[in-house]
Amino acid sequence: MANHIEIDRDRCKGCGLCVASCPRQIIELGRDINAKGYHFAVQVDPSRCIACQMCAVSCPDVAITVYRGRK
Amino acid sequence: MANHIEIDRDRCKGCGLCVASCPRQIIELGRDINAKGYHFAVQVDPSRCIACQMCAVSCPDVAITVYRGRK
Amino acid sequence: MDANDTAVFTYPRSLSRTPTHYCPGCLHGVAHRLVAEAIDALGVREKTVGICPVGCSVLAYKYFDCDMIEASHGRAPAVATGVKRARPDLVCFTYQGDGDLASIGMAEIIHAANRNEPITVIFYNNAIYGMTGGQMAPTTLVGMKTSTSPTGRDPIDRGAGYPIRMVELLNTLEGPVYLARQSLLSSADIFRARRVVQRAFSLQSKGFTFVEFVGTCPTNWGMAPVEAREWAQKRMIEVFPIGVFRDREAEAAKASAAKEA
Amino acid sequence: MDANDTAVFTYPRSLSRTPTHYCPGCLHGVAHRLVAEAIDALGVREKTVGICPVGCSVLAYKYFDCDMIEASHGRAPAVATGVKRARPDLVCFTYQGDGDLASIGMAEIIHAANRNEPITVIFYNNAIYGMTGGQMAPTTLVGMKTSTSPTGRDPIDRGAGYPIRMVELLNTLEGPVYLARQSLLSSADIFRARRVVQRAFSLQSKGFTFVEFVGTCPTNWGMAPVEAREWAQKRMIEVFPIGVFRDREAEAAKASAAKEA
Amino acid sequence: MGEKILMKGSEAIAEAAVRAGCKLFFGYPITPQNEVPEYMSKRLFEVGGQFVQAESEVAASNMCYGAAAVGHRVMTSSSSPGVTLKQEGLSYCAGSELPVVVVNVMRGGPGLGGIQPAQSDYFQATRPGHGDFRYIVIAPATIQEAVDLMMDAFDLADRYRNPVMVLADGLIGQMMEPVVFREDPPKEYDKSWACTGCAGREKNIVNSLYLDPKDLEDHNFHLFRKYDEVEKNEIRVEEYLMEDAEVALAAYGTTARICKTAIGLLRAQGFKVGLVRPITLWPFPYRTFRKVADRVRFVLDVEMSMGQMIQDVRLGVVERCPVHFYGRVGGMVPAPVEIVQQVQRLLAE
Amino acid sequence: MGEKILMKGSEAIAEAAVRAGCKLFFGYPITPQNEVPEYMSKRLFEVGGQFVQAESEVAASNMCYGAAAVGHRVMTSSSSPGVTLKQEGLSYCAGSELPVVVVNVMRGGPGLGGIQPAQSDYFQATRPGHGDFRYIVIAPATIQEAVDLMMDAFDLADRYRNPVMVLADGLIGQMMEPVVFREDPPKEYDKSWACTGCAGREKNIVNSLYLDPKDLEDHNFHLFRKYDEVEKNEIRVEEYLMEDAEVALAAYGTTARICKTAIGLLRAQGFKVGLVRPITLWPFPYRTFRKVADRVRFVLDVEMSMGQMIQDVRLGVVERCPVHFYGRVGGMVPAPVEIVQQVQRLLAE
Amino acid sequence: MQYEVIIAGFGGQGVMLIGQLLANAAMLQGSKTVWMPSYGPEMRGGTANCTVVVSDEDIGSPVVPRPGAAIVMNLPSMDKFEPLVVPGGLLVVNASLVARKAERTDLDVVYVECNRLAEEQVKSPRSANMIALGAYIGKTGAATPEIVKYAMAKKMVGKERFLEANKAALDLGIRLAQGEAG
Amino acid sequence: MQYEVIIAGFGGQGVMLIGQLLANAAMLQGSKTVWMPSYGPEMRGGTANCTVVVSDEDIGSPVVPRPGAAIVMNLPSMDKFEPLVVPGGLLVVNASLVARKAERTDLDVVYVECNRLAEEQVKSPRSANMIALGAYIGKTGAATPEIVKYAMAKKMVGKERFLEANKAALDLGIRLAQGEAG
Ligand SMILES: Cc1ncc(C[n+]2csc(CCOP(=O)(O)OP(=O)(O)O)c2C)c(N)n1
Ligand SMILES: Cc1ncc(C[n+]2csc(CCOP(=O)(O)OP(=O)(O)O)c2C)c(N)n1
Ligand code: SF4
Ligand code: SF4
Ligand code: SF4
Ligand code: SF4
Ligand code: SF4
Ligand code: SF4
Ligand SMILES: [Mg+2]
Ligand SMILES: [Mg+2]
Repeated sequence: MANHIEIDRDRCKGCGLCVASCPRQIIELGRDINAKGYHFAVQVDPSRCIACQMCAVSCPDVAITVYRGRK
Repeated sequence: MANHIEIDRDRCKGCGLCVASCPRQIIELGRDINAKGYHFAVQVDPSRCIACQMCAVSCPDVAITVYRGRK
Repeated sequence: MDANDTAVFTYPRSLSRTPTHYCPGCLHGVAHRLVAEAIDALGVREKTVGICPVGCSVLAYKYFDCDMIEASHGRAPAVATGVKRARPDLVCFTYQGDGDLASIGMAEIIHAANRNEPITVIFYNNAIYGMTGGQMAPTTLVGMKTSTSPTGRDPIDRGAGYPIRMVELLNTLEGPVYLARQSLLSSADIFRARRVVQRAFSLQSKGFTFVEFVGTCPTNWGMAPVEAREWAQKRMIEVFPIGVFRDREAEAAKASAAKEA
Repeated sequence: MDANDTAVFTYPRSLSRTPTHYCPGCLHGVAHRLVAEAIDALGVREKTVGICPVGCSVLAYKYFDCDMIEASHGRAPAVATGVKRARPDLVCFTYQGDGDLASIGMAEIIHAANRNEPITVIFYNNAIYGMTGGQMAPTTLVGMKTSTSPTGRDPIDRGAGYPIRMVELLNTLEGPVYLARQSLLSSADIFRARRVVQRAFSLQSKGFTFVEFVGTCPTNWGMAPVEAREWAQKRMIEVFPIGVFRDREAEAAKASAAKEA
Repeated sequence: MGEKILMKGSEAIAEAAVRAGCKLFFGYPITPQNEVPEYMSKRLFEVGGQFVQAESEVAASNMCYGAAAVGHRVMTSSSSPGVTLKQEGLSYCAGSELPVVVVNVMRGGPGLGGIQPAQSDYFQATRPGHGDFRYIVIAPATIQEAVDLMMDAFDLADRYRNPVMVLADGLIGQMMEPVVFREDPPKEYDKSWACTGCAGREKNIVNSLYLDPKDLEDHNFHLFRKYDEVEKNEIRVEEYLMEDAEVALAAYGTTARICKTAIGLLRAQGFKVGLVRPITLWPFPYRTFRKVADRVRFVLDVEMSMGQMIQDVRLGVVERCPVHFYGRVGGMVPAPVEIVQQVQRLLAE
Repeated sequence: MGEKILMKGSEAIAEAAVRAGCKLFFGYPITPQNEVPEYMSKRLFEVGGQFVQAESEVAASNMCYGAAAVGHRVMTSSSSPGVTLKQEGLSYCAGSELPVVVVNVMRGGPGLGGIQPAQSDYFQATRPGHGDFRYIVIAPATIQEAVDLMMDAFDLADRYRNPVMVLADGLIGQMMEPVVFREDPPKEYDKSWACTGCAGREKNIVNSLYLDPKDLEDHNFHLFRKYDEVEKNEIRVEEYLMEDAEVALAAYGTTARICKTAIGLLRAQGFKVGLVRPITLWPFPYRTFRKVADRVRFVLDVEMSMGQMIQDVRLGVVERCPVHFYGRVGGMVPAPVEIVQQVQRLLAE
Repeated sequence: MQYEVIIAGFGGQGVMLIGQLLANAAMLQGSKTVWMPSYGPEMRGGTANCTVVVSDEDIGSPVVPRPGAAIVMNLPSMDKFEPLVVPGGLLVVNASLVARKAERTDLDVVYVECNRLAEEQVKSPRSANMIALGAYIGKTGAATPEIVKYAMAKKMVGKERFLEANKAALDLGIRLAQGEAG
Repeated sequence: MQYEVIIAGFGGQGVMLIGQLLANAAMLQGSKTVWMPSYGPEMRGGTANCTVVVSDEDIGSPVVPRPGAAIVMNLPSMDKFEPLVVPGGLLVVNASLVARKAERTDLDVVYVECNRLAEEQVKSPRSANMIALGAYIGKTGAATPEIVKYAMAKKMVGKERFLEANKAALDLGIRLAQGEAG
């Protein structure tokens, strides 16, 4: 499949650093809140993801896994 | 009178630093010992003294006073 | 998802799965991950002993998945000295905040560096005492308001001192093998920081290695995490410049290459 | 003697007449005298408070003829901070040995310097713990034998560290106003040192001033006083170079002169 | 008398110091007393004083040493592990006879322990450090008392030229109560011994070193003559509902308040229980306990510790009656009902 | 049994540690125990160990914490003011349950005090620091005993995972006596808790922090159950000529030896005097004193302090007989004849 | 007479503040009072609570394991403090954030949708806490509305525009508690 | 039987050493023994002294305020310790450096010109202390000459050329004390 990320919603604290770090601007803080009460991040348009890991490295809570799709 | 130094024999600890410092080499450690048991320093040839204070500044026990004679 | 997709960024083995108590957006988490990645990269998790400080990272013993020792405030380098003198075969790192390392622990860090203890020191500089609620740190910028510098850190009228640059200070010592400062303030910086931490760990057997991270404390700075990162980029980096200040091995390699040439 | 002869070198007013307990040829005595001369030169004896350390100069409170405080080991700069914060109008100096200032007191000296406390620190570096009988100091030279480095200070195989250069270390801080190192190892050096000490005291109102003296410890070095002086000249000065490392006032004066020109 | 205001314990303590004429504060952050340095960092510059966030507790106590040596009122505050680090500096203050006020807002230990209220520094407060010396130790139970005792602390320190430790706990530090500050101006004390520059007099020396053992022994004797004076003049203790009491609780600080509530509950049930509350922990009111011991069935000592003050209680009671112990530790605060049950159990035995 | 050799106390203590398998020493110079680090700086490298002259006592105690945390036998030594500075680090050792041996060669205080022998650290040895904890405290009276107790100290530390303090004084540190070292190899203890790398097991954590007060309370309870064990198993006390004694002297360490000489003189005059010498100061032999108190006319407690152990003596005796005190301080060592006169005077009263 | 109340909620909900207001009011009306925060680990986030005791007599224990009343501003606080209130005691529940009903039947329970009402009726979302405080004093009379308002005014010097909203919120809470509004 | 001796002199005179030799010898001959130095302020110079106790039984106090004997190698030591020796005790005086005679009449006093004899007779100026030690054991029998020599040999491994001189000095001291030489 294609490049994409997975965000562990329960680890996410909704800090928004991944949002600010994504060069494709395809991460947003969602409307829903997780068990800890945070608006967790979601990847809104995986198709544009380039698997650059910018989001993942900037996440203090190591909530993001990045996958590179097979061409 | 002439340049000369005075050594407070009871302050002197016979360390020899003044001896080593005098450019005219006119200070020696004497044979006698003072109250504390040290061979105190003596100026052996005041007439050659140039009142340069080399001895006095190097004395850790501030045992030396230096006089400049009137010409 | 496709089972054939390769995970190119995954959770490090040496980081435990326990969620941290850090505030949202606090870069302690990033620093932790980088350390864990370095341990993984070198494959030394099972012979690593980490030492955590007193500060927000006091609970780091929960977060690293290797043997951990909780040190008293500021004394982690002394504790690490004890560890490595007893067991030189172990890999040992300390993780310390700026209050811990640069205020109360100043003597310990300088002397461990001077003895060239073979340890890796990870120094998280957020210019404030996070854990105790935002008091002034030795690295607090001039003019920065904290709960004990309510009018802004004032070195002139209140004698509150200037931000202390630890890497530069340690760089006057003969001991250390590796001294670097890196920022955690953007993804690009973090990629660089990753290499720096790994370099530090890989040189540990040669002696004292030290990495300062310029981080943030969104909570006590009273800023949102993204804002904190930007503020730090604008204000902290000019006071705490980034770079590898010393790499004795690289210098030696260069020197011997030059000789051969 | 002739009553008309002028005494060109006399006993300083600020030094008490009590003979010291120092060993013959120990340069603590010279350092004391220089401090007393500086106090005399500035005419501040009656508003000076001196702080002595724990070390051979622990009894310095007997030797200076001004108000004196005996500090705990290494903490004289903190004590001086207390003094000057309470009474900024007083002149305050600390007198410290290398074990006191550079080992146990490392944090205190660095932070006092960084806060730019308006004090004058006189640092007597004899590369050894004199008072306790000749143990290794932070300033002990590599290879130098002491009672706790019986095979010579060995930074490589025994991790005993390298001589720490305090002036250079403090010179990385923004705070200090004046930083200098001078030798007491010859009369010419002492004449120079006299000027340096006076300069330090005269700049005290501007902030932190620091003078390191390269001295001796004939007793624990196992040398005659003259020999000790020569040895130090040969061996210590290359490790502890002489000079005025910082003089903020002179720099400022130069800068404004340059501007005017 | 001033206005009544609602204040947090830590801030009230700080303000009381300022009103007692203390213009110098040297401290290092530690929970649960951060409000003291924070308050001082604002307040002292307003009154022309100085606040220094020291590099460590060790430095802070030595800064106090310096400021006290020049004759100024000075204080520091900390919490348990930080106080341990101050012990060497404070021992110098005692040895050099310098007045310093130290606030210890205790938390649980040992080691890093926790940050919740505790009373497990009783030993290090009443039997401190190396060498023979004492702090005067006072233990407030309310914010108003903390304020009053702070102001007294400076007087005691100056009068006896000795460190005074105000032993509080996290609860006293963190809670708010209405307080009124005394308006009397700070008393003046002779400080001709201070190092203020030797203009017009012989030089002064502040020192704790006595190389000749005979001199040091004499100095120790001198200190203990002074301590005898303190013991004679300064013991403070509250006896609460002790007139008819058949059981005495022994407790200080916050724990004493909890005991009072427990006593209310017990008396409502018809049990005649009272409280002996040492206000000065050193000097300790041994005599009060001795006197009480003859009248009660037993003493129940209640502490937020594994049992520290109880040693002094026992030394006072000397088995004139049984002394029992009830302690919660590590930040656990005993509930009144626990004490009630404890008393009931002991009475039933 | 090895050869008998004449050794200085400090050096014998150091050598005993080496023979007990201690390969790590972290210390900072201070009179009168400099021979300990000096000896170790030579000796430890011979046996493949490590000696570090720490930058301070604070650092030294934390280096011990680190070495103990990885499961190695480790020691430090100092004298009174230096021990005060070690208290925070040692409190962490106790909180984290780390075995460390600490030698305190006491000198007079407070503050810088002097460098002559004293026993005025009894309080800070038996009631140390912040939080509720104890050191096991042992007090040798001869060099041979110092050697034996040093070797035991490492076993006690390992067995109970707790710091052990060897409380000596300048005399024990400086004098020479013949000693024989035991030849039995160091015992092995389970150290599976140590931080040695987590190969093949879950990670280990060495820690004294418990943020939840209930956890910290449980930890304290755990520590005190351990201390109860120590009190049950490890009390050591010498009763010297107590069978027929009408007067008991109470003293430890050097002072106890001086008392023995005094007892010889007194017995020569027909006075039936004996000695109770606590060897462990914590746990303290309260029971022995209680038992003795019923048989003697009085107890005379003799210390090189203003009276510290006497509190424990009183807690043991609980007024079953009078407890008197004779103390010299600041480095003054009582002469046997002073004690003789004291006893005679008290008997005449 | 002695009133004890535990006030609990998320960090930002202003529970500490209304506790202090209550204590201040109590002081101003001549009662004895204690405000006691729970202070958590030295780090941020999570829940916060404080205890306020108001009494005619000197107050002994500032710690009240079983208070006469609780104001719970969120679900975790409800879970934690509902069981602790003394039988017959009062429970003020912020129904905006606490979805469930009280399990105990021996309590006087007042449900107030503090957040919704603050937003909709008071037009001041941050005044939710004041509505809860109003409900508490309306029910108990631990302090009079006038004195609480006076205490508010003293505390909020410089923030007068919030003051009016807060007063309105307080009144609303009182009315709700007294069954006059909904 | 218990022997106590205080040995005192200048720093460099080797008084500590002969004390240790005596204690070593005592140990080797099976006696109990204690050697105790006086350690001065943490600094150099001045006088030094040590106490040695040799006994058949366990030794109590290592501090002996009034010893059975004293060896005084210089005048300050003579001044200090002459008054302290018990009546009937022994005083060994280094007459080379102590110009005066003992004031007490209740002591057994032996004057030995240790420095002169060491230089002139033993041809080893540094052996003056051994002459004094010889005089002491010659008088008291606290240790036998053979054992002291054996202790010397053990202590001076590597310095054999001094050993012979020291032995000779010891013997000389013994003979002098026993009145056989002078
Ligand atoms: C001896 C001692 N002093 C003070 C404290 C209180 N304390 C805990 S953390 C801390 C400072 C933390 O600041 P920093 O090291 O910068 O770490 P951060 O929380 O910012 O990561 C202090 C002063 C303590 N626990 N022990
Ligand atoms: C807390 C403490 N630690 C150790 C000592 C012992 N001590 C006394 S002086 C000294 C070192 C002195 O060396 P230095 O400062 O170099 O002074 P010097 O004697 O060489 O002039 C030490 C370690 C002490 N008195 N207090
Ligand atoms: S991997 Fe890169 S592109 Fe994909 S979501 Fe993360 S930051 Fe954006
Ligand atoms: S950076 Fe991590 S914690 Fe922050 S919002 Fe993104 S996924 Fe969540
Ligand atoms: S003044 Fe100069 S010339 Fe005269 S004695 Fe001194 S050093 Fe020599
Ligand atoms: S320098 Fe001074 S002490 Fe030394 S020999 Fe000369 S006069 Fe004497
Ligand atoms: S207080 Fe600051 S440093 Fe601590 S966890 Fe929160 S953001 Fe991070
Ligand atoms: S020991 Fe050394 S430093 Fe001390 S007085 Fe003697 S020579 Fe000077
Ligand atoms: Mg920080
Ligand atoms: Mg030195």
